[in-house]
Amino acid sequence: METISTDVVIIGAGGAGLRAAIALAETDPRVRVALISKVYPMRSHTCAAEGGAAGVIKPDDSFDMHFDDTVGGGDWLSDQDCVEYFIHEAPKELLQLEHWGCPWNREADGSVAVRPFGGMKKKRTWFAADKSGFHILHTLFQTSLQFPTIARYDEYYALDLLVDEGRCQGVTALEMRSGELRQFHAKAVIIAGGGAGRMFPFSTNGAIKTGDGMAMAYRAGAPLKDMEFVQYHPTGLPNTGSLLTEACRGEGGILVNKNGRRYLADYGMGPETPVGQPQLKTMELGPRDRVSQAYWHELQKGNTVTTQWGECVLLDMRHLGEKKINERLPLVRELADAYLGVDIVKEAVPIRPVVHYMMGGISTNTAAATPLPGLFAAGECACVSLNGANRLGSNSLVELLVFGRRAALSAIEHVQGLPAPNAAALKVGADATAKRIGELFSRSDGTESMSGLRKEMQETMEKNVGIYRTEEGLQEGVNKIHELRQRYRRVKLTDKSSVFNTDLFQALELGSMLDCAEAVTVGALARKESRGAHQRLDYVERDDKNFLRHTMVYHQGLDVPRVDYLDVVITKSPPGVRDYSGDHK
Amino acid sequence: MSRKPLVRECPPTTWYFRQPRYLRYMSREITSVFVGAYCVLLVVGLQRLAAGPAAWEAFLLGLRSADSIVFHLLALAATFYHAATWFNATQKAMPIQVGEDFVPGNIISGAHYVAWAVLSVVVLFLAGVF
Amino acid sequence: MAKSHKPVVWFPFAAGGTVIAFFLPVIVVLTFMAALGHVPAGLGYERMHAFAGSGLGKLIIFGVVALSLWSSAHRLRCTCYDFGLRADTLVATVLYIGAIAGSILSAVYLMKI
Amino acid sequence: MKERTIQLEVLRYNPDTDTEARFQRYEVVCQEEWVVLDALNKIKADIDPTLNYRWSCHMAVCGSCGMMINGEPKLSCHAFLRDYEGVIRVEPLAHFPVERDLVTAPDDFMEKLKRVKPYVIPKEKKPISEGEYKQTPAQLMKFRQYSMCINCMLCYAACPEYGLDPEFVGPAALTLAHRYNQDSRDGGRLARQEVVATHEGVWTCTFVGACSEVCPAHVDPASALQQMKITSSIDWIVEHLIPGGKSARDTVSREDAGDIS
Ligand SMILES: Cc1cc2nc3c(=O)[nH]c(=O)nc-3n(C[C@H](O)[C@H](O)[C@H](O)COP(=O)(O)OP(=O)(O)OC[C@H]3O[C@@H](n4cnc5c(N)ncnc54)[C@H](O)[C@@H]3O)c2cc1C
Ligand code: SF4
Ligand code: F3S
Ligand code: FES
Repeated sequence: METISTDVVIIGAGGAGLRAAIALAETDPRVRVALISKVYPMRSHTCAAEGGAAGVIKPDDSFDMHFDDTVGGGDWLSDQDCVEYFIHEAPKELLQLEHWGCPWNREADGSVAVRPFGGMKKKRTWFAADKSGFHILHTLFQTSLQFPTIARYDEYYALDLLVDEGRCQGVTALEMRSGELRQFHAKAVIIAGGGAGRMFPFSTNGAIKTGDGMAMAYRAGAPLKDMEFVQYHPTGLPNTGSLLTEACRGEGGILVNKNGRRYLADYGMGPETPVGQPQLKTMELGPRDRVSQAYWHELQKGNTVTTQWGECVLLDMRHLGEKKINERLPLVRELADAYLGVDIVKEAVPIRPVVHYMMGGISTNTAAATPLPGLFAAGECACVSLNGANRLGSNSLVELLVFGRRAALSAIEHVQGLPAPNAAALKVGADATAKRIGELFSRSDGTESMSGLRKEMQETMEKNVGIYRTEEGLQEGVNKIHELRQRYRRVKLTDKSSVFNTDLFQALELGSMLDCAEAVTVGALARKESRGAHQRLDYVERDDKNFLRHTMVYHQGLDVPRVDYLDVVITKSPPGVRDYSGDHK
Repeated sequence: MSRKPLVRECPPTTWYFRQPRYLRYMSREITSVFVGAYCVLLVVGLQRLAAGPAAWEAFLLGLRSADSIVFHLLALAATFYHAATWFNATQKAMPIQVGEDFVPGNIISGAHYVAWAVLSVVVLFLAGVF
Repeated sequence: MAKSHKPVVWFPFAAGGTVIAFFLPVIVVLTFMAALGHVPAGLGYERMHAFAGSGLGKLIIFGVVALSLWSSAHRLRCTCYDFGLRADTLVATVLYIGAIAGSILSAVYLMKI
Repeated sequence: MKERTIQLEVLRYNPDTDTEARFQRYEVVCQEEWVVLDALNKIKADIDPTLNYRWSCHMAVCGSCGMMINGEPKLSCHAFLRDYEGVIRVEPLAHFPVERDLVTAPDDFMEKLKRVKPYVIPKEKKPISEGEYKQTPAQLMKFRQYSMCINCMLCYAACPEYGLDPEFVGPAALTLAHRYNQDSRDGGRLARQEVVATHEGVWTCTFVGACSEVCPAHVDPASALQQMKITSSIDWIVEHLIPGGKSARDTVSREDAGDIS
């Protein structure tokens, strides 16, 4: 097995991974960086983000307001020291991107333009039409090309972390095109592997979002935090799950039920605002958890529109007019037209909530460090506790930048003075990986079909861990996922070739998703309250006495994981009422 | 390593049969043969003109053959096709931005067509066609 | 990779392409009329001679002929390559020399008028 | 939902077992509004797990899923079954080596992207603390179209000149150079000319225009390349025909190139 020695390994070349790589290269050109990704960097799912990235820049805005919006939006489950650090770094990072060439939309005077976004009190979302994530990703990728110390390993599938003397010191990875296993030895590892939305059947997430990074850290002993908080985005296309960005509503789109009623007014987000004059933090600009939950209630009441793709509500943008739509929401128009055959200029689009984002992830502190020394994490795979129980739209893209960079700085600090890894000791771990893969290939008693298991997992997650949850359903979910994890040991590989074997990768991804799914279900069952994106029909109130705490889930091999808790850091904003009734009252 | 990438060559002499758009491209390029040949005819014409009235008249008379008519038809098609493709391309080579927006391509090309028509009429007029 | 001197040949190609597009169709129409036996009045010896005899006329005629020749020679060179003829230097030399020769001849004839 | 049975003929190649490629026919029950990628996913899940191809976003933005569909370069997530009749033939992107089945090796393209220096080489440096570079909407529009490239490589599969001469830097990479050249914050054009104004650069392009016709992101590389031919020609004239032009140019371009690091 070939060994690649380097200083810092980054797993994942999406927004978070690339930002970390650039920060490493800029800060210390002597540090060698290995950037591993299972897809070419520009294919990473950051490219799908549409709406924009939040950072205080305009004179009428303030850090305090961004702080309050984020903490309240997260239903007080955010660590406030982390939020504090984040809001101050956010504008710097967005400006840095501007200096690197990101084509942000502009005001007439040449300054950057901002748009309103759900749950935000002020306009502070920087945007590049409705391809913000795409432009961020490509700007970062292209910028990274000028640094010779960043060695890229594109289409390498990372498998297991290598740990010696209690420190994370590397990772094993398969070169996808040759099928050869490699070991990377380093002094620090940063995981930036992205989310895990593919656990669910209906998701805005790309095929690559299978929680590998989370599972990798989890198996190596680092806890997963707050995994039960899964964000549903209220406006997905009902057939493909493609996202229609929140900017649709930010620009003035409205949500109506089959009777033409703007039903959000009935769920604590009213009173109605005039059509075409969106007001911040109310009605259509309420937070995602609340807006998605309102759909569920409408469904129960029979107020949804029945379409060939299932029960929907309508997103109406006709009043915005063709010019504004083309200028600000061209992608949305194209998507709705191509995949659904609806021209948003002329018709309201049927939509429904769709799994979008994982608030939870690898537990990290504000320095992006995990409890496992030498292991850092950033981006959607990490839970630095910025987003709490519900992420506000447009905070995530900035999180990638802020904590991607932070992870890099922490890693540099960590590697100072560390001796070179003990190759012999790490090889023991690498051999274990080799054995695991070898066993998968040579397994002759495989009985479980990979796509069959995947389907059962996705159905379980949708049925039992959806927008609203119950004890009964969650218990069923926990049992089922546990069973699937046992059955996964007998998963059968049909394709035994070495070259670009996607059957193999899908099987490995399924393993990651099952690990994550177990953490989600177990965490959700244990949290007997309703908070943010975690809503229980049997515990409808928020319970700050018992659950103003982070869920920490620890991997226990094939057994049911261990659940523990960690206190939330509260500095200046005690838990309060989330108010989305605008200025009315 | 069992990598053994398969290289599927682009056939150097027959590639243009692969897609209709390649045939369209090749026909555009082929116009150069007729344009070139016609230019040779023009050079010959100049030589005749320089040689005096008799030579010139003989030259004009010489144009009146079946071959010449066929050749003219081809040259006519080639030059028209060339002109159309050329004008359509101008919007690509020289986009014009006014304020934020770009002038729509068909306006740029359209303007070329109009100028072309005017110019042609002027030439015809000067040549005494009407 | 050194910077290419292609502009030397490309610039006149582009200029020629424009000239061809604007002027050649109508000129072809004129000689076509002659071919059909309807010689336009302007193509009579007197008027042609007068036109080609004037300074401006010489310039126009030379410009049209030389640029069109060059443009079609250059395009033909690319077309040969596209057809699979890989002796590009040879093809280019022959064609460009041909175009230059044609242009020189036109100049010589024009001087005689 | 309306269903429809379609026939897909997919090029298969496994370097472990095959010496040449072959076509394999699949019959798939599809829904009317599906794209070719959905059909492939169905084959992979239910019929033949050994079929290999790349995809991720299913919304025409990640650029992974380019293939030849009935001989035309297409994103398979944006190739609607409703637009096809009869047997649909699916092959890997033309002009790239085939690693396996529909998976090609994009190494050459990745190397070329890097070669054109696709990043801002600032005209004037300024620290983050001084805020953003001002850029008017008009200045933004000047390059925005060229920044839309999703690196799907369809244009490379469409461009015959790239197929005939793999040294050609090609439409997307050159267009990216143009994107930065046109950006009001950038001063690196002359540094990029070292790649753009070469034989392998814009001068291999014969303006076939296929690149722009197949581009799913409406980037219009053909236009960018034509514009760069014109500026490169003007550069050449300045360098060679105007006294003192060359030396002036050289100093500027050296400064530009040295500015990065
Ligand atoms: C449709 C959509 C729209 C969104 N819109 C917005 C928005 O408007 N504003 C906002 O703030 N947020 C938005 N988000 C959320 C945000 O885009 C994501 O949270 C963010 O992009 C995640 O970035 P990342 O760098 O963590 O991961 P990704 O960009 O997903 O990258 C993950 C990387 O990890 C690599 N990787 C994963 N597993 C492995 C492995 N086993 N081996 C090697 N490499 C691996 C992948 O190859 C990839 O490079 C949106 C999300 C979606 C899905
Ligand atoms: S220019 Fe268009 S076709 Fe070419 S890679 Fe970019 S997006 Fe794809
Ligand atoms: S198809 Fe090729 S030849 Fe030029 S115009 Fe496009 S790059
Ligand atoms: S799957 Fe992303 S472009 Fe088709």
